[in-house]
Amino acid sequence: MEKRTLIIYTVITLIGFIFAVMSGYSQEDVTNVEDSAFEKKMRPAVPFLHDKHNETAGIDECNTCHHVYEDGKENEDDSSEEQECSECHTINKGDNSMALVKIYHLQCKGCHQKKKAGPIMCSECHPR
Amino acid sequence: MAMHNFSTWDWETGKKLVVDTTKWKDMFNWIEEPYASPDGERIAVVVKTGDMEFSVCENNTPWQNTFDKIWYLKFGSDNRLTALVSDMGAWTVAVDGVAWENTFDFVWNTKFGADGKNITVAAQKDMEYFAVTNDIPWETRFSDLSNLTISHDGKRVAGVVPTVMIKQGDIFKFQEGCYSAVVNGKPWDANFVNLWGLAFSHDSEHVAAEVRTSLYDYTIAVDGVLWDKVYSSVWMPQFSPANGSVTAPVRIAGKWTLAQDGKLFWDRSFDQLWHHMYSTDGKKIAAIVATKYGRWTIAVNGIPWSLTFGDLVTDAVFSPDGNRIACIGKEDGKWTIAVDGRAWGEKYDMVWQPVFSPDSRKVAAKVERNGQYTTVIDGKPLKKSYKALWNPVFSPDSKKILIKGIEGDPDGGKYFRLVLPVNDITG
Amino acid sequence: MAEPAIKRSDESSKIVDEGIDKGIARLTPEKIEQVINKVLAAETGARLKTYVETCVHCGLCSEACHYYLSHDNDPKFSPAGKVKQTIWEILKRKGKVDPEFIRDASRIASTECNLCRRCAMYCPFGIDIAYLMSVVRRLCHMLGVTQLYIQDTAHSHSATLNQMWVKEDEWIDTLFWQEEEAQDEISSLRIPIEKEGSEIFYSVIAPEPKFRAQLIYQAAVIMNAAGVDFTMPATPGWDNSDQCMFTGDYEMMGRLKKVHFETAMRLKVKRIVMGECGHAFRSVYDVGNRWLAWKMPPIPVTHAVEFYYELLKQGKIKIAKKYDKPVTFQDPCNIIRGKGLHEKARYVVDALCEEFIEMHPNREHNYCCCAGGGVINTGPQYKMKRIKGNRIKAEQLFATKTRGAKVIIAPCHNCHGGIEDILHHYGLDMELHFLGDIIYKVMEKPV
Amino acid sequence: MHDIYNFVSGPLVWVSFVIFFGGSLYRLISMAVLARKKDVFVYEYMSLKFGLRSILHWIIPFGTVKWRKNPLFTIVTFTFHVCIIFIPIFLSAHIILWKESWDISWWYISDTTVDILAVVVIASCIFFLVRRIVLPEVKYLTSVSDYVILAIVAAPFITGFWTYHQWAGFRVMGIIHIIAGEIMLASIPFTRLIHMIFFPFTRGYMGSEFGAIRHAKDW
Repeated sequence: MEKRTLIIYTVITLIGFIFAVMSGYSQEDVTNVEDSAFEKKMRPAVPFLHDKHNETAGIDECNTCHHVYEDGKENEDDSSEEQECSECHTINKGDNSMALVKIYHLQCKGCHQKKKAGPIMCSECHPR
Repeated sequence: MAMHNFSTWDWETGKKLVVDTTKWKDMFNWIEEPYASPDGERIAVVVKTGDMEFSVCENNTPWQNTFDKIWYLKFGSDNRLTALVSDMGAWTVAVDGVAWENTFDFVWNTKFGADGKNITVAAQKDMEYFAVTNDIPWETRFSDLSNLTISHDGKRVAGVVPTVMIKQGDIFKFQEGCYSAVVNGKPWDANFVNLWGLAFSHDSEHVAAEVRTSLYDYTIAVDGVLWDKVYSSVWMPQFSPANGSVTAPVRIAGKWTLAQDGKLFWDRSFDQLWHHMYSTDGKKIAAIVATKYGRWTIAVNGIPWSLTFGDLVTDAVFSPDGNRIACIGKEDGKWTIAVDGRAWGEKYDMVWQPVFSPDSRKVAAKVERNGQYTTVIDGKPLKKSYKALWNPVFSPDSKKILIKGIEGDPDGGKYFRLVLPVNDITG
Repeated sequence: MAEPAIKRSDESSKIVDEGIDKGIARLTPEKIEQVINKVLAAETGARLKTYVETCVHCGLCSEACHYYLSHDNDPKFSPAGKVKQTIWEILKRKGKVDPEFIRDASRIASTECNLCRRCAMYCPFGIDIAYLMSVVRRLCHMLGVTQLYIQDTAHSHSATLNQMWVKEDEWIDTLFWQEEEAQDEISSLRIPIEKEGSEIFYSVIAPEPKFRAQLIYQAAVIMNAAGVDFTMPATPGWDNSDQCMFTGDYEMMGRLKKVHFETAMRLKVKRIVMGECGHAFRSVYDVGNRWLAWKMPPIPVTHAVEFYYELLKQGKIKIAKKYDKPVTFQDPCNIIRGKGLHEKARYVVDALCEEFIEMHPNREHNYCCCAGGGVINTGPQYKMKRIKGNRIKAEQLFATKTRGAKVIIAPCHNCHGGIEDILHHYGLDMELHFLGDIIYKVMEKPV
Repeated sequence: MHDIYNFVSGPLVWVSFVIFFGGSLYRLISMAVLARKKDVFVYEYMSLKFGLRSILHWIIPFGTVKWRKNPLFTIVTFTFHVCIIFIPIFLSAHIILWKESWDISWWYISDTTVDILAVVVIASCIFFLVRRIVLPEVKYLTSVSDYVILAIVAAPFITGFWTYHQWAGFRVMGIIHIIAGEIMLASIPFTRLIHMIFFPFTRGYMGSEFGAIRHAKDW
């Protein structure tokens, strides 16, 4: 690699870093809604500031979102934050990934709709 | 109807050889198509007897007179034979070989009264047009004559003539009405844009016609007097034999129905309605109708048969007692006869107008299949077929039928007159 | 943005036509509105509506039209352009148009469209622009606005049941005359008149006895040589032509077709064979019969081209020596787009002629002669209009001539009229013949 | 925003589908009834075989003389028409909405492909627009309504493209996109966009007359 190229890469990385820091997001809080079941992403993953979101939405209990259902009934004493959604919401073979997309959408968008708060349109969550 | 008296014909059962037409070939080198007389006793044909010299050979004998042109052989119902003949360019009518005294520049369209006594032709002389009945020309002449029509008794003759001179291309004058009907040489007082189908009343006194009074208004005129209604089109009118009223198919809002004296007569309309006809007593009217687009049948007093044909229906005829109707129907290119709403099972390449027996119980028709002709009675065919055949005639007692035909092989070319008991055929 | 629909054309005012001028003079806006709305309500329906609403104004039909191509792609002459200037506007204004509008509409529908139906093959939706133009003609007829010459033929049709004021005796006399003439050549020749039960009723258009009697002569020679059992009637009904179909006088059109077919029924023939005429075929095959509720012709109709094909294929006519000049073939709209006779026509041409050179485009895509659809019948005033309106035909013929063709065969009377004028005006030195002319020339004749 | 979004993506969708399907059905049935009454020929001469034969030739690119004579137009119009039908149906973003609401879904095209196709559609619309302005024979036939119709068709694609790329004001544009789609759908039965519904019938009828009666090709 040529020197000049190296310099340019370094500068770009630095600027990017500074920008990230200045944006006010704490490093460890910046996360995306990910699920290993999404082999190929149709849209970019949804950036999700976990703590900030819960703070704004006033969510205290983990299982408000990370729910656990047993025999079709919600177990209100348990929560599932260690699991990926797709572990329970299994996708049948042959089904397209819309089924999994749907449960994610219902989880986020559904709640936003209910509370009349938060993003509900495609590009509000899936950034370019 | 005052028909000729056919009870005087030979109704003896049997087969009679009238003439071996193959002999004609030895006699003449020009032989046209033959015509048989109604009683079947004679068969006539135009032949060439010399260079530009024609005659008519009846049975085995040519007429004594020859002409430089002969055409339109026609037998009257009284079995007299007429022909239109020209001698040195002068045209006239020859009846049984004898030419009328008057000659013309042209004659055509021979017509007979029902009894055959009165013979009328259209004639032109010095570019003037008129009719001639029994060698007596009309005194009045016209610049044209069409739609020659004669009354049942043959005594009165009507036609359509121009009554106002118009230059070709004067479309506006034409639209003012330059035509009228003429009866025995006397035109109606009124002029019309057009006139077509003329009909005489049964007493021969009155004439009705389809007329167009502008480019758009069609109606019926009776003795020159218009119905007070106009239609977008009309077809030929008919007089009722019962009360002298006039009926005609009329087109209203794209559909056809029957009107009487300018008022609606049938309460339903059809995609087409034409050739209506009365039973002898005038109580029934039948017409050829299309009940829907492309489906043809007969309607009696406005009620159509359930049987319909796709190609056409034609040549409808009432039985003498007025209770039955027969017609020709064609479906998918094949022809048949239908009687009272039921079709004969067999189909043919061609059929001729069916004939009822005088007692109205039987129907016979000439039919063609593979170039051979035969007669079918009530759906049952004669065993023999012919290479030429004429319409059958029932005997006055309806028990026998007269067949006139030229046989093919093995008797090739022999013209026979056959009288058969009807039961022999119908079983 | 949008072009005004009505541009007063000075073209129509240049042509003096008494039929139009007097017709227009008798109109009032009230009468126009009343007649138009009455006719549209009574006689038009789903087709008119669907066609007008489906047209997406794409202009793809333009290059189908010989008028458009011949007028340097002037959009006023495009098929949809003509619809825009007439029926769209009439519908948009609900019939509230003035007499001058009707003058233009009549000019467009009757002298700038041959109803050739080529555009139906260029419109992706298959919109029947010929039908729309026919509706305009029908409206003009109902308003009493028709070109004098064609109206006169319509009157002739009504008075004599033929197109040319031929009287009953004149018709028969012509047959006698042609028979006599032909007997000088073939002594046994006969034109059988009123021969009931014949196989074939040979029907012609009135211009044949009037102006082109030799065609009857030739047909008689062909019929006799082929041993065909035919007849011709001595009554009205012998004429198969129908200008009333083109003026929009449908009631009269129906009457003419009724007489024609009933003559065939009366003569007990198996079928009608007709001479080399296009428009008459259209009128007996799928227009006139329909008005009468006959779904198909009640007695089958065979066009001359198809008939010649049969005679040659069955060996009923033998060719003595093939025609040696290189020929090309004009596909007439009404029997090609109207009956698909193009391959049979080529079979006939190949059987008769040494060398055949196609013109391009051809078959269904051939350009109209610009005389058909009643246009030539509108009269001599419109002759230059026809000639200028078909420069493309002259170019097409010229290109064919360059490739060697010396003779044009056109089995249609209108094609003859139109092409004759074009050949003359554009100085194309080519011969023009009917198929019958060629057959007559090259066939083996009896003595 | 929630209320507006919910309104345009809820009741308005229903309304537009009802107008589209109901309207199209109404137009078809009323035309069929009118034809039965006034244009009996359409029924009498319609032939399934020849109707389909003609339709087939016309829906295949370069299947007709006309298509072959105007290759550019043919390519554009076919791509355009295929795209405007396929994109809305096989776009994943649309399908997920179906999935969420009705739990139904089907095969979809990748967003990248759609992105390209949307550009094609928009370019086609520009092509049609330019054609209307530049070509005299098209300009002559063009009225204001033709531009409006073109705009109606182009709008959902432009707005969709905009929203997808999240350009300025994409939230509002998203709403507009939904409304634009609904307008397009709803206007099909009542504008010349009805050609989509009537095409099989007009072409089929002409194909039948040409094929079954006149024994000729109409392409």
